[in-house]
Amino acid sequence: MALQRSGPETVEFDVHTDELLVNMGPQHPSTHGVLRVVVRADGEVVSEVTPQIGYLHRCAEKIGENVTPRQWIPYTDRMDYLAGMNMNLGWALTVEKLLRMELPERARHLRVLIAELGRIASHLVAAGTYGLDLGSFTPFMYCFRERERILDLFELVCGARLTYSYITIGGVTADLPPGWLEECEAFLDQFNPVIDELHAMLTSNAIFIRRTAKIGVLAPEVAIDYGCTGPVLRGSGVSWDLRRDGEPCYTKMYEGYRFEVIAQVDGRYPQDQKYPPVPAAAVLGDSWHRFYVRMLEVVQSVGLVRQAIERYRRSPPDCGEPIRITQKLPKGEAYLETEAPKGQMGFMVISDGAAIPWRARARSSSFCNLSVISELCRGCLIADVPSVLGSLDIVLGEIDR
Amino acid sequence: MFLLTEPVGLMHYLVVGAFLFVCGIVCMAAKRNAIGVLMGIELVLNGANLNFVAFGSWVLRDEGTAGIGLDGQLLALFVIVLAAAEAAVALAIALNYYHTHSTVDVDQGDELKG
Amino acid sequence: MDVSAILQRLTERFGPRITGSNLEAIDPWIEVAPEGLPEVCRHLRDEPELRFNLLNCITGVDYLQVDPKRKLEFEPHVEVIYHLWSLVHKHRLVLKVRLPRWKDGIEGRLPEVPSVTGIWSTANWHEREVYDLSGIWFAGHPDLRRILCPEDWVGHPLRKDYQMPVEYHGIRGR
Amino acid sequence: MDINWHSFFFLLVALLTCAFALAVVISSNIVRMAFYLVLSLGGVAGLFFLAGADFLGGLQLLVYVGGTLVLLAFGVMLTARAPLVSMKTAPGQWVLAAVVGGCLLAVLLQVAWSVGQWAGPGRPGVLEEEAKPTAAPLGLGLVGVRVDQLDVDRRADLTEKEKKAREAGMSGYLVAFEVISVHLVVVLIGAAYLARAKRRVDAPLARPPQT
Amino acid sequence: MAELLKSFVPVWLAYSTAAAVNAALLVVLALMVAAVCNWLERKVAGRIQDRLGPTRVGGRFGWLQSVADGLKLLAKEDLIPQGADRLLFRAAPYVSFCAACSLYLALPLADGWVALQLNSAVFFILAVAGLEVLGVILAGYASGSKWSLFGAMREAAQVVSNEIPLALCALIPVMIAGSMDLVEIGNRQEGWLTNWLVFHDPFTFLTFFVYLTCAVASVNRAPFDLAEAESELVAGFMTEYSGFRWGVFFMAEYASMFVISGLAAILFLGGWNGPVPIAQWLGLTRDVGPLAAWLGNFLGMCNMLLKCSLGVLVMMWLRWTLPRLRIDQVMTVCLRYCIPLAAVALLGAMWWTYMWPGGW
Repeated sequence: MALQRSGPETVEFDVHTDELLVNMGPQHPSTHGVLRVVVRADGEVVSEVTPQIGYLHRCAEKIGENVTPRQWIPYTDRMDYLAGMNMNLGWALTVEKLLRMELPERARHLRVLIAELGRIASHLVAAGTYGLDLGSFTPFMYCFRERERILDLFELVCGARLTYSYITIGGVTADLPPGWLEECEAFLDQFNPVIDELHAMLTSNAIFIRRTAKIGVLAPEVAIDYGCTGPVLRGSGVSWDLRRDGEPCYTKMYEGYRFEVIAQVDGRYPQDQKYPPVPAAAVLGDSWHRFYVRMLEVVQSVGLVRQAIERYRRSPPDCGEPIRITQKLPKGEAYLETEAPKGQMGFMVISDGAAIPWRARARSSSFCNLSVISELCRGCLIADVPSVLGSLDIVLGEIDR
Repeated sequence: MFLLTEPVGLMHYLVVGAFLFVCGIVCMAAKRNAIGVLMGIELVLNGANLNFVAFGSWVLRDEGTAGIGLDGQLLALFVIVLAAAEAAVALAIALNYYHTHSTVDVDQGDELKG
Repeated sequence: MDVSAILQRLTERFGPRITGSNLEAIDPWIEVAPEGLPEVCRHLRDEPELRFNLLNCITGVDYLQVDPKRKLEFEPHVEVIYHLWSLVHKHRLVLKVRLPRWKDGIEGRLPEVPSVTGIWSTANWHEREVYDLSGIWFAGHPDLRRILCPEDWVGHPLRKDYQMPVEYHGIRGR
Repeated sequence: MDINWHSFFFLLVALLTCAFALAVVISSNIVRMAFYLVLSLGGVAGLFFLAGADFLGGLQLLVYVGGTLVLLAFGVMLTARAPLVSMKTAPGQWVLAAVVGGCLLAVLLQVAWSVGQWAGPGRPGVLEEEAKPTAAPLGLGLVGVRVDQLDVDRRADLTEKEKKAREAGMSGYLVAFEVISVHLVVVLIGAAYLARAKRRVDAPLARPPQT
Repeated sequence: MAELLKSFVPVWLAYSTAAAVNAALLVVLALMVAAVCNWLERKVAGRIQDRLGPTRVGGRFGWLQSVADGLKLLAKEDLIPQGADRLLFRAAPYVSFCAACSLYLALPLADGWVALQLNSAVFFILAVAGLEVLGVILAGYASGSKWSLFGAMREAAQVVSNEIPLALCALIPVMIAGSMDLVEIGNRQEGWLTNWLVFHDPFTFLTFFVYLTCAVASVNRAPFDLAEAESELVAGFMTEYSGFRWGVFFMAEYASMFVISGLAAILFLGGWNGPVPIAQWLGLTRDVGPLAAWLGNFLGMCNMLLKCSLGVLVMMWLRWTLPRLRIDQVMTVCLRYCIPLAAVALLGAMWWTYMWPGGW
């Protein structure tokens, strides 16, 4: 029976072999956490992929209705545990939007500095684990060596390496320790050669290109339709970045910073002259492009951190003072989306005048990015499923909340 | 004629060859699984091969008596190569039989029955 | 194009089905009647000047005052909030749908809203989550089943009057 | 009473081969049959080595056990769904097969014993003698030059008819060799056509949303 | 050995113990190779990944690491899954290990230093290397889990289809040297570097690299290690194995990796003849005397071991830098690139030896 499908090319199944239901179960080396992907495969060819989530659901939103906003900050850390700082930033900005608070200039620059460092750390994990999914172990080691250095810097700032709860409503828990900025600059100076190593090892590696080019191709309209955001959306050529196009109270943080949105607009990436060119086999919107967008964003974040350090030094010493834990919230609603490393992370707080919010809602970027996988993996091979899953860069803590 | 002390003669090889041959026949006759029948054929072919090599072997006979010399091994070589080809075609047929009847049981292939 | 202009266009076109709005709130929102939701959403997405092609998030909020000490500002009801963005015109909109807590007053029957999966595919998972946690039935959803809680979970956790089950498969709840 | 090592190893390997051949017949689980068949044919390869045919032993291992039986293992894997793995044959058929097999075996053994020439013991000091390499003569035999039969030609008492037959047979197995290669190509194509697997065309792009 | 024992032990016991000891020596050689390779792999991986590798176990360089691994594997409980076919599940690793170990039967380490000087040694090694696949297929099928079935199917398809180009590439040095006996091929490449078959003519140079690719694929290493692709198939056909049985599979893999690179060393890189004929200069050749011949052979063995470990190092280096290929890409590499290249090289080498028989 010939399996007809919408595309002009048909896949001709002459030999009827019975379908195999394979569980890339919650416990699997390449599902980036507790995700069960039920793969209906016919031999090696995958006919249907359905992700099952909910294994890491800790009802953070129900708890949000029983604790004050500052007490909920540690819960936002555990959502996208690879970029805890960006999650805190999102929730803090949302509540500040409700309180209509204005932050001093130094606090703003400090937050940009910390958020961009968090983005670098998260993209390093994404690049490293993507190399692992395709079988090369060494890039993973290089990426994690660099990530360790960033975690050391964060440890100096707030004492924790993964669950920081550093950025709170009204500013940050404590200002930067003395000598921290010099150490941060030392890290940034030795960082760029590592990126070139990664490019040599992965981006322009013939086998890597053959394993990622033209696999999991996501058309821009389908990406928007499924609500994909962040590198997944920009990988499909849609030039949309909240740091430039977001809401005023978020884009105010990035005022005066020079950066471009990394997306292939009419065949060209903004600063692709220094980096390996796009290979011929790569089609816009495939796994390779998503990976390439993340690699360029890391370099851009390094630039942003340098600008933030220099502005932080020039700004007056006051870096904002966190609100009291039991401060009453004004009646009303506020919803704000910020550009987290994995995509747009939205937070919503509804309060009826009490100190404890009536409803705290978190909209996760990986939640939508993951929902597109059943669309991408139809008709690919078993070995491509981890390749596509790795390129979407999902974190289950964020999806299940 | 206790074998351990005497050098191996042609007759011993023929006994083993015959035993393999018979095992093959019984396997083909008794097995209900199509692939089982194929295995029977392999055994039969190997029994025949053994006899070819035995007759052609310079080890198994003292000088005088005539033997088929290297021809035995050449024929065995041809048998092995052809057995590979035959197994390929037989397996293809078995697979198609499996796909049409969704079973490998030879007894159920009786469409032509009156 | 700010929310008041959009509100004016919508009331002109849909009249009675736009049942209210609040432009002074931090995020100004427009309230839509449940039955008119699909047409409004399709219009919002396809209209060249509006082009709301990104549905950010669907949230279910349960307004029921369970704390006896606090006084009652609002009569108990359930709200579904849609956040829409347009990548083309870079403007934002919040839609609200107001529903009774239980369908025509009978305890246990979930309030109904027509599903928008046909318009934005991202609604598929969001609506399943709102159904799973807040207990709102989305009519016309391709396969509406629980997404975060286990299939055989009883009750909808984010409802204000939700009681944790005493035990679940031998695990003590309370 | 010194043991003749050659016959000791022959006995060991022969017993192994026959035991596993019998196991193939007896066991009902198709996967176990495949495993026993592998061991049995490995034993046959050992017998070839012992009979002085070392090239043929290697060939048996490479082509037969390494190729054909892997093919058979594939066949087993593709078709062995749960109920079909072990199919019992009716006891009646077993008895019938055993009787037929027994008579055939008796006839063959009787023939093996009866012919005087075959019954004699083999070459006594086979161990000490230098093993004659068989790869080169076999190869040349295939191409047509019968290196191993040069001394036969020089024998004086050849009759005229025999001499003419030898000239005719000089081409050795060259013709058979060519026929077999063509035959193999034909079989290859036939088998591939019969069991035509599915062809996968490039996965189509993700479909646009239903607007 | 047998004559020595014959004096004070009945004859048949003498011969059987001699045979047993020789067999044991062979297996010990295979195990030693597996142990050293295991330690080497960890050290090389460490160096490539900018870290130290094992340093604590047994002295500064952690050279007792493989012993520690062995003990750990022995201590681990090797369970048999409920759905598995018990007999085949137990037998599979040993089929694979015996095939890998019997490869050492025909591999010469120096001129004449070989367990069994087979006339068709190359043919024997290729044949037995093909048998390892059966162990893997049995393991994959007997474990009863879907992942191992995938792994076994992939491995079987890959290794069986890689035997063709491997045999074609091994055919060319055999054709040039005129014999399948490895000792003869090795001796033919005596003297300077230029006598090595790899520099014999441009076609053999090409064949060497095609051979390396197919060897890496047939031994299931580096970019072609589909069978136990941990990121897709959890652990391929070894998913259900743990403890000692898992160790046996790994020993089989390392042992066959060493032999395949040994074969490459002898066929193309002159086996036990060093780039510069030091043995001839120092007069350590056979005709000088038994001790000199022994020393010459010892030098030769060191050369051979160096080249084999060089081959093993290249395979490890590939493994820790390159990502993994997909199964259909591996098959295209083998069927669409390796076989035509090997065929062209065979024709070229034939034409070359016909035009200049004595070598250019």
